[in-house]
Amino acid sequence: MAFSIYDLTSFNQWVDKGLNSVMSPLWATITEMAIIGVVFLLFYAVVGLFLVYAERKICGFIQCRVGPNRVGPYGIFQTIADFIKLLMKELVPINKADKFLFNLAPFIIIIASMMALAAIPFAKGIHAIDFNIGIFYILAVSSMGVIGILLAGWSSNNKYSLIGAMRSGAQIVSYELSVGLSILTACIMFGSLQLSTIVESQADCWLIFRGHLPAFIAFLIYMIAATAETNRGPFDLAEAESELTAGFHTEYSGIKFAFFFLAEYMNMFLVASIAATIFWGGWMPLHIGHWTGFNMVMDFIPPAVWYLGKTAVIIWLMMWFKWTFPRLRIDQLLTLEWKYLLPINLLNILVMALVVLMGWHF
Amino acid sequence: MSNQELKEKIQALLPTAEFAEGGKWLTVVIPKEKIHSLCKSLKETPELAFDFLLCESGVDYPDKMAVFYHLESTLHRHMLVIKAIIPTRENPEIHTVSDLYQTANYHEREIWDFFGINFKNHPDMRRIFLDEISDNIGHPFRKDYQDEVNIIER
Amino acid sequence: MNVIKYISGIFKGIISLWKGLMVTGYYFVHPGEIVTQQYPENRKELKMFDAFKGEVTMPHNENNEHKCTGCGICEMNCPNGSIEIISKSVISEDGKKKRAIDQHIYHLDMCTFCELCIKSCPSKALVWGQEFEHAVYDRSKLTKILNKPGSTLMKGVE
Amino acid sequence: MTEEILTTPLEQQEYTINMGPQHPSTHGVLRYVVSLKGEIVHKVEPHLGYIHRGIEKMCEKLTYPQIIHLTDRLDYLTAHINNHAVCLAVEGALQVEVPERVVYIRTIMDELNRIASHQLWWCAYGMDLGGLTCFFYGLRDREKILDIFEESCGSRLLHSYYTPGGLMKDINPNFQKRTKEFIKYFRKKLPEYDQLLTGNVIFQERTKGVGPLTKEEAISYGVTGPNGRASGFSCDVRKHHPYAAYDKVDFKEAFYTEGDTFHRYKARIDEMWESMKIIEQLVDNIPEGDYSAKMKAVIKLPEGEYFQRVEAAKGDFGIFIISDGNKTPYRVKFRSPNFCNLSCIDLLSKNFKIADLVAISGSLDLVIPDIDR
Repeated sequence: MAFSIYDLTSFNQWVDKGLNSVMSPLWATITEMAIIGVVFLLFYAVVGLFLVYAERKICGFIQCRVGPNRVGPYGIFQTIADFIKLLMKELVPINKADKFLFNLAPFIIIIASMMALAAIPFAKGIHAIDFNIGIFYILAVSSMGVIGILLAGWSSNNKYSLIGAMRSGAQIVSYELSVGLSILTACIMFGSLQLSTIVESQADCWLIFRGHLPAFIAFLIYMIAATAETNRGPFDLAEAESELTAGFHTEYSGIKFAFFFLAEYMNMFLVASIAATIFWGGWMPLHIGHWTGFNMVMDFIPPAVWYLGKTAVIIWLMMWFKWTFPRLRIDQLLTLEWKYLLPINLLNILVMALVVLMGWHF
Repeated sequence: MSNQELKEKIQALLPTAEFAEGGKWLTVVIPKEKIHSLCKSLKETPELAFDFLLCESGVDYPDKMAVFYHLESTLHRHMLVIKAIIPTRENPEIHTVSDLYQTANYHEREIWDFFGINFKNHPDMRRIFLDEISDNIGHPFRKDYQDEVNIIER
Repeated sequence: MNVIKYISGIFKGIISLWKGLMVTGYYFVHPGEIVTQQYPENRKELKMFDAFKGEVTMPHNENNEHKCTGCGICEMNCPNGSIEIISKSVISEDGKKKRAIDQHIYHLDMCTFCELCIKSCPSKALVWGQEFEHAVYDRSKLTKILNKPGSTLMKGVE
Repeated sequence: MTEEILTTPLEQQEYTINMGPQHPSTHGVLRYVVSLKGEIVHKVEPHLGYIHRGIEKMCEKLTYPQIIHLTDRLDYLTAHINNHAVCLAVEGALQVEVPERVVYIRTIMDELNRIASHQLWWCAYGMDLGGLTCFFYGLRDREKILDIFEESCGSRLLHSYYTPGGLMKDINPNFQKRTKEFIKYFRKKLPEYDQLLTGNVIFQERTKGVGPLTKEEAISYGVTGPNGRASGFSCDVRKHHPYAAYDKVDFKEAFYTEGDTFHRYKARIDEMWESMKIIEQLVDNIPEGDYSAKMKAVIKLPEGEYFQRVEAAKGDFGIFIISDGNKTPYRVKFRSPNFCNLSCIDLLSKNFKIADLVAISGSLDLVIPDIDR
């Protein structure tokens, strides 16, 4: 296939061989893990900073203003300046807080989002670990974040934080269902939970085109549920600025707050990249039927660009939602999940199974 | 209803009432004991139907205190001013109208806060603005109120 | 019936959300609609309206003369004591003793820009200045003396 | 206290939170002490007085023209209308005939100010409900009105533009042109408000049926302005006790009977349309003439009591002056609409959720300096 020019598998194997030839296999594995860890940390920081900047610019344009434009050209260093500010800020100690849990909470949140990153295929060959149950792993790990939120709310010894955390608990636990079911709809089509297989099987046609109506509905539901799961947009009840001042992270300051902040954007990135991987074909270029010339041109765009581009579009969608809609109330949030998304989702799975069974897809 | 007609109606309700005219609305001057019964009958008489208490304000005169009630009828659109005289400035007391007009609840708390007029039978007679400060700061809108620090005479 | 209501509810909801998205989407793709001003950069072009109430000033002409007679009407009219007038007596040309202004002290930090001093001035000695960048590090800098040192009363103003 | 917590069963305990004095949705320094049961509001108790400045007491030491700049600072969003009340009270007491030009300009300015106030309310309300973009759209359009004010009055918020007898200075020659431009602009932008917020299904779900107020309750609690009219309480002072040029213009009272949060919202949106209609009828017909009647240098009101009502953006604003014949009033009382509107907050938000409390208190359009005076 044409995109083999961008295949990095051989490069990975070459690195692996090189390391194994100079040291024992155990040390080689440890070195590899360390390299991957450093790369992911860097990636995490860069993506987090970029997304904060992007969000501020996008909401600026939506709101008839220009957004940050003072630090550096077009304000691109604004988030770095903010980050330095957050690093230097005082960590306000809370007297009656449960110190251990209070300090633990931001790490749980940030670790949960980082672990999920491991299973994302960025391009052919750029894949930290290719589980055969990749989707299952991502779902399991990313839902760990709610523990961090609950801990943060509980240990702050603040009434607003507690309400925010409880809201968040109810919200994430119930929206987990919709996320799972909508991904399940897609998995019926693929017959696999392995992310690399899922991407490969979309080589000719992305799922959202291949599975047409049921896939589109599943994508919509996934977007709604995933936005809710990241505590963003119209579903930011856990923070609910105008009701609970800042919800579960009211008492956090400085770098601990930065952790929550970074984790929020990272979760958004994760959710968007899962959507891109499952519904929009991950790093697969856009191919249309037998238009060989067109397909060839598309193949020359590197897979990493495809992947990041798709993720960026989905993130932009989520930001667009956030800056347009008012916030839901907690009972409406649960009504939306249990009375609308869940029944539609179950019906959608049936339709999808029928489509696959009868071969009505492309 | 014109002021003259109102005057006759109210005279029938309360023969001891005095009237002060000259403003655009009729002013009834009554002693403090009559206020609740007058307001009740004003509200309940169908052709008067004063159901809207627009404003309630306390006044500190040199030798007495007074509470002004500005009433409007949302049905007939006529207005009436009641001036209830409290003859003493020491521990003044008057009956509340907050059971007839809910809005009087806050207004009367404000008057208690600033003038020290106590409203009998009020459900919640506390200071409304100055409750956070202290109880012994007195009643600052009285004319004899002294505060060397915050009031600057010019 | 309920099913129809349920489904139409979903579609109506989606349409109403789409309408909102179109409004924000329109502004996102039309950067020409941006209304914010880039303040310190546009300081040169930034011109306040003629009537703008920046601060009270006392215009002086080229001979360092003003119109203030020191009558004290502005001080009397000021609701919060932001004007203080210190007068002195001078001997005029024809040998008479006359009251004149020594210092017209204006406390900008207390001023509420109610315009009563300017409106009540009988000799029109005070006007609004257009200055609006009043931020200083020391509050005492906001106390200004409006008549310039050595200035005298303009001829013909009583 | 601890013992009480330990002995009371958990279901009977109330979870008390302080909303304010520093809280994003109380729009200033208002403090609610909210008793919750889970997310359900059980009791709301407003604590006032954080910015009480004693304006009524200060007025007793000031002359009538000096009072005006203090009324700016009551409901700072409708400075013109508050000034109007004082001017009308003084003019009525002295029986001064103000020039027709002044009457027209005052009416137009009042209506512009009403629109500006409702715009700010709209954007703050959108933000209360979590739609942050509304805030910028509302402020963007409000800037245009503030520019009109600045050109004529010299300031954007606290104008002190009216004096007893007339105006501080004449309007700018551009005033009519700019006002007409603004009306044309805003007629295009107001439907956008509807698309963004009014029609939005989330917004409607959040507001419809929330915090209902019946007509009887509205009258009893003295809830006036758009809040009262949404409940079916016809309380427009401009209609029932016309002042300025309101008897010359044709406009409708924004009127609903449901009385819930959504209709309080709708009433304000309708009022913006009606205000634009009023301005359109007047702006071309401003007569020529003086911008102020001749007044004495020292204004002394004859002995007596004077009450003047005007329709402010938030409701029925009244000023009650008791004069003893001096140049300063003996007693001044401001009947501030927000003070009365606030008093029903406990009634409205009982048994609703904490998010609804934010929606309800936002829909009452409270301005705290007007409550605290």
